[in-house]
Amino acid sequence: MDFRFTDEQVMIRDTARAFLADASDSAAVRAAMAGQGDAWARVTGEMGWQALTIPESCEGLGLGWVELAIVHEAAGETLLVSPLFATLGTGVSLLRACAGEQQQADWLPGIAAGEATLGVGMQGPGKDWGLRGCGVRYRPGDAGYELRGELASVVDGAIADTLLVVALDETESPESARVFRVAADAQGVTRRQTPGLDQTRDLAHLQLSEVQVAEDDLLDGSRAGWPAIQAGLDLGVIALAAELLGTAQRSLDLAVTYTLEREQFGRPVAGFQALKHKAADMMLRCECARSAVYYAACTADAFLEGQASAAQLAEAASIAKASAGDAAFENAGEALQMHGGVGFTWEYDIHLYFKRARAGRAQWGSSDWHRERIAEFILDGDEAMS
Amino acid sequence: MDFRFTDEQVMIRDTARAFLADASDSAAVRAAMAGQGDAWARVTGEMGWQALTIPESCEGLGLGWVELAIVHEAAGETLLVSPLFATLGTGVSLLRACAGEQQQADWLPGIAAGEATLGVGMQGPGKDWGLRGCGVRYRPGDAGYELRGELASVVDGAIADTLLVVALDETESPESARVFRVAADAQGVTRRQTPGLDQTRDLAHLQLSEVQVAEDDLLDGSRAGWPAIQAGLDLGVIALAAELLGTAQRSLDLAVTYTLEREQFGRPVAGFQALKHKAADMMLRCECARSAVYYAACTADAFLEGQASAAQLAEAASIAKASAGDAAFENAGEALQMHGGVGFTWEYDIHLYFKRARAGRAQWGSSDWHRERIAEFILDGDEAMS
Amino acid sequence: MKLSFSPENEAFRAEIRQWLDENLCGEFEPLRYRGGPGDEHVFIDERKAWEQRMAAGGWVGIGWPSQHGGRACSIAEQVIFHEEYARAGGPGRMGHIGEGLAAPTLIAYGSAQQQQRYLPAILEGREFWCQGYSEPGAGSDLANVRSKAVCDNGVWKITGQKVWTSLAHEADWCFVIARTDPGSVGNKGLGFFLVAMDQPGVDVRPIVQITGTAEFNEVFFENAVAADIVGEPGEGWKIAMALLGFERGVSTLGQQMLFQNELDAIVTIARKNGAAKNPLLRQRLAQAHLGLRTMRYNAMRMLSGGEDGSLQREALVYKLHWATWHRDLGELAMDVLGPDAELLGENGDYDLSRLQSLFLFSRSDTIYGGTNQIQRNIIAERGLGMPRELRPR
Amino acid sequence: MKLSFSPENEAFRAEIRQWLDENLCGEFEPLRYRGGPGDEHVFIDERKAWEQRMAAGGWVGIGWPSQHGGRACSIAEQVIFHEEYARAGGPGRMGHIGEGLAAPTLIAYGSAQQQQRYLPAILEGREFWCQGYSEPGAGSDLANVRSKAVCDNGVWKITGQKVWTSLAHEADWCFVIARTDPGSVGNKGLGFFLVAMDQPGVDVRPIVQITGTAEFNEVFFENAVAADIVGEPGEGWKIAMALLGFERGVSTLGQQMLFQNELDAIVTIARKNGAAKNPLLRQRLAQAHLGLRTMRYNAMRMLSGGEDGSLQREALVYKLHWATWHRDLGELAMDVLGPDAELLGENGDYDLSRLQSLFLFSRSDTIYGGTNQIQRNIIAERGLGMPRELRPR
Repeated sequence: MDFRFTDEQVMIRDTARAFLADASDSAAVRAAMAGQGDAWARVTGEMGWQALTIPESCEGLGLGWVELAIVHEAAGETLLVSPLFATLGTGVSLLRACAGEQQQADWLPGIAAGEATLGVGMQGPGKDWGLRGCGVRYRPGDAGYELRGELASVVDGAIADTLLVVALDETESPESARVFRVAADAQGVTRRQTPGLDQTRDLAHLQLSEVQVAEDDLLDGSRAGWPAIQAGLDLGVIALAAELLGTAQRSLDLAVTYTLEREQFGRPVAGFQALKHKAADMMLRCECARSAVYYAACTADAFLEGQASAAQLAEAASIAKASAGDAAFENAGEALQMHGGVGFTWEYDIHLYFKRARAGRAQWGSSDWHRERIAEFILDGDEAMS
Repeated sequence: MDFRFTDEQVMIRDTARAFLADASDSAAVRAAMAGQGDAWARVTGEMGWQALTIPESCEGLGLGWVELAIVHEAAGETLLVSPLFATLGTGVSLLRACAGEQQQADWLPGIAAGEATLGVGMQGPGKDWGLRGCGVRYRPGDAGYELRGELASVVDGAIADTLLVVALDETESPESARVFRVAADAQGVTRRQTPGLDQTRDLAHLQLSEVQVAEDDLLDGSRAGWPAIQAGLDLGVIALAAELLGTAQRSLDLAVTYTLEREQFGRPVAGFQALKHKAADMMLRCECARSAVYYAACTADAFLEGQASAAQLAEAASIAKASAGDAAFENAGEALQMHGGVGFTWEYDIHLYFKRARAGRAQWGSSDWHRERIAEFILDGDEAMS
Repeated sequence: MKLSFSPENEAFRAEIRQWLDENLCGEFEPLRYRGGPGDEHVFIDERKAWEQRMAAGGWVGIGWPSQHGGRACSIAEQVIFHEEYARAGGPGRMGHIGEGLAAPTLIAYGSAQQQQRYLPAILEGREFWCQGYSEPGAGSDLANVRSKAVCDNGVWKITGQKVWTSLAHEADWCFVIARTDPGSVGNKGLGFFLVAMDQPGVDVRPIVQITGTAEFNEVFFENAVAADIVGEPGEGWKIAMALLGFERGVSTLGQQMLFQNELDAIVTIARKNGAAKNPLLRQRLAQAHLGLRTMRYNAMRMLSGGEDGSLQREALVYKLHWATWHRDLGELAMDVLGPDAELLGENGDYDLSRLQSLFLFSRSDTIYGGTNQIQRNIIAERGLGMPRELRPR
Repeated sequence: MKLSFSPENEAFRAEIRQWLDENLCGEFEPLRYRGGPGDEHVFIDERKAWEQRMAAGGWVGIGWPSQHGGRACSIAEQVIFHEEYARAGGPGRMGHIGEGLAAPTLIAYGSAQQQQRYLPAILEGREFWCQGYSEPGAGSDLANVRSKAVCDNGVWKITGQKVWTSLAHEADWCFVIARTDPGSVGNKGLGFFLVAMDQPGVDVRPIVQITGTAEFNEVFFENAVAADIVGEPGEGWKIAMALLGFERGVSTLGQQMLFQNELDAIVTIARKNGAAKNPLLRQRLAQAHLGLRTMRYNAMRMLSGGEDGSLQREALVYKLHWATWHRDLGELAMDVLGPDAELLGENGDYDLSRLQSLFLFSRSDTIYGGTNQIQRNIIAERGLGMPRELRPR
């Protein structure tokens, strides 16, 4: 047991931070919100993060979820606007968990080379996270399967080259759940970018009308139904939790920096106990979220090595997501308050953190949703989880 | 519209406080916890509060719910140990709402004279507040009706002379609900005082085995079933809310006094912003609870004069109980914290407030219970309440 | 202590209700429920026209004394007016700073000449006001005002910067606190000035907010001519403090009815989208209802006056209560909206729905007009007698 | 970064588990799950006997270096030991102040002679210790210590009063912070003394707590003879601070397992009485589980050491986290108990159930050992570089 970064992990973190301090500074984020700039080209070109968790056998870097969490945390710190989370955090994760060996060998090298971006869709419009909110149905089709339905709030769904779609058959049973690989320009796919409160992340509405999918594009590992798919999604939940950790931490940092500079009644407002205590609570939330995120990342690695169960992964992912989501939203809200009047101006960045935090907390299962899943584990089973 | 005390009400409050400062000081409360002393004899003898809301036609003082709230608030401030709440707050309230005119004329003068104490029972063991938790069933009996069942946490149930029992028939329908007047020494009634975490209030477990009740002891106004009974109980809920308001306010007062006296790092700890802000939040809770309690008291008066509906009474009572219950528990908890080390010693009184507050918040419907009732009004009806 | 309204009160209620029925329609129909906090930048001209319609109906200055052209309505009547106005969805009042703040100040402290000059234009909905209090870096700490007023041949000229001035670009007049005694510090040596906005020395720059819209402004004064000073030089603090008192008047009840409209909108959505079946949201919706009710009861106590006319505890906590409540309501609105909370409209830039705007804009409630932290200091110090904050050595 | 335990670790786990199976039974069976915080006053003699059984098994001082008779277990092994001990319901350790605080201090700062005198008796479960830190009026502010130590012909004598000393009436020794330099203030001029409890100059008076029981005490020293001073006069602060560090060691994992036992008991009741179906309580139970897990993860980070061995942020927040979590757990326990929460047992005075006792006693967690307010100050100042509190002029 050794719950600290290796030297290599420290280096990855420091490199990521140095890179993003330039590639995703305030001006870059605001330009990206207006549709300008292309951080993704720099991410793929200079950093190669898209290949991070792709096995070396598939021309990736062969690193694990701790490293994945490190770069997502750094992305969350700077509100990086790019398909990193969609492609690496969610897409590659789902492929790692559910694509067959041959499928991985066929598909992953292109992603590792930075040639394709991914998007994962499951939720129907107005629906909650989870299988019950699944918005797409499949049935046998000419080429293999036919998909129809609607997907809402697909992260980077309007710019992804390839979509990974979770769908049910008409029985709507968990056993019937499958994941299909769909080209974004396939016949019957209509995509529309939907503007969001958080302008640092692209969301899309997708309409699928009689979309034909070849048998080969059904992810082999998803033939067993929901449990394997859920694990693949949980691997992505951890990436989002890591981002939210970064957002929570930077919100605290911005608040502390601002209150140390700003004076009132003849002294820095950081000296007022009320603000110190707010900051202390923010730090507590950060440290808990940090531990939860990296514990979940270690569990993800153990899961992929067959050393942890899907239930352990689910529990760790839910704890990480609820902890980091609440930390991000509460910290950003407090940081906004600690900024006083300037906090709710467009000019200062803290409102961008606040909006990203709220969106992130709600995406891929709200904190309440994840707590309810934890409650099922500890209260509803025959035995409590270990 | 005039939402402030009349001169007479101010006088009643000041008199009540002066009386209780002597009759229910810390030593008196601690003696009463050990079963010594008799504040009730002084309350009835010197103050006559048992007659407060009994109509003048029944030899009472003919005052209203604002005055009732005033004395209960004062009782809550000093943790008065006596059957005031059971007899006046709950018992007389239920009789005022549900006893027929002749029944009131027969029964109330004796109570006004201080000759009898009352106890109201509805909840079965381990059951929630509300009709669904009703622990007693009635059926036709030799003399009129026969009652059987169990009642838990009956306030002052072991010392009351007369019990008012809410019961259902075998259909368990709201329409079947009735209130029966049962002598405490009636055949088939077994009473046992049950020790509680809060030692300032007596609770009892009651067993009713084939208790025979005469037709005349069925409260006439309860023949219509639940709505009238609920209104009678809501009149009592307001009394408990008033008590909790007093407990909330005194908890704040004790905390402020203590922190002004206690010095640390060379100055009164009351000067630390963290404690000032806690105290400010406590005051906010107090003032909201105060307004809610007296608004509910005015609504009770309007209800008894036919100027307000039972639904308006229920809404006002629930708002008062949830506000005051939360204010009392949260304020007492914060006050305990603000006392530092001495706060959790037996010697200081603040733990007595903390325990009374927790018990009171849970009795006669927890804050969550009352909020759920409010939710039913605003969310489930065809129209929101006005 | 009693809550009921008299038959005369109820007749008054019928009157305003009928008037609103007959007037808040036609050209004014689109104004319903618009122009509130976070939405003050919309329908400016239409809302000015609406103020004139209100004035023509005799509904401006209803609480003013009759010698100043008001209706001298009782507290109960004013309560009723604000209830009915908000219930009908009456638009955010362009004139409220003039009617509710400038005018009471002039009535209390202005000369007869000043009263004659300014009050009729307010009463007739012809002139609009804004408020020049906060300064950059000073927050809500009026004692830190650095704007200067210099008397030049009997004419006061103002130089300085104000911030968080709502509707400054739509106002004709601004009342400004500025330092008349250059050597003074703290709350001494301030004056209370009336400054015309349409002059070269006044420059208004909108502040873009978290919502992407701008209803607050920075206002720069450079040798701007003050048309008048209210009271004497040095009395500015006293007058400003009285004015803060007016802010806690009956108009709070109007604000509450806006809040009620917002809560009703949330309840309607909850009933429609199933959120009303979620036990967690049910508790929060009930708590919101409860909080708004206690806010109303507190306001009724406030308006009825304390038993001895001195410190009113319910008034002291009022700002902290509503600001916190409203911020929480914004979060609740988003959670009730559920998965749709994040999605904007697609009509132009950053097209927020009413409830999204509530969520974002309500973050300012706990900041402007004295942050929650400042409010808690005031409550603890004035309400509970706890020691003042230490100053640095 | 990895979480798994090695096969050697797992063998160690099997060993302690088997030993507990074979020993925590028979005469010791009634001790299971007893003697924890709020329950420390029970089964005193039996728990002392249990310490000797533990010692005989070689389970005392497992983390001590082998030259002092310890097993020099790795962090991972110590983690495993505490997990298994608590999982088996091992009773609250009478010896933990000696083993976990006095001994590490002596190993770090004591003379060879002192080590030989005190360590074996701790290791063998023969002598028990208590801690003389807090003083009345000084709270957790060690710099405010007023107890005095006077050197009289080479013998240090202590006069003063300590408070919140747990198990003082059952302890053989007390380590005491006292002022060696009478003119000193603050953290200078303190000494760290070892004082035998069984002497005329020591008077122990129990403090009755909110639970009606007494496990804390006031201890009065009047010219009490100190058998030893650790380090030099004036080094008391340094030694005391190091000792506070030991408190955040592996024993926290044992504490967490006690917490887990409490949470399990609450879950069991919730499943039995239907509370587990209440969506509000489900959220709170899940949050409690989540909080305990993150506490565990934080402790694992703490034990693994920071990347650079300096400030460990997770260690800084640890006390605030567990204290607040535990207090919330107490409230949750009562709400899960529902209508039965209020009812006591009927065996004698104030017969609290385990969960009722948890509810009441956990109120002290946010106070002793540095209140939550003090903890937040420390976090803000040391962790975030925010300014220290102002002192009065």
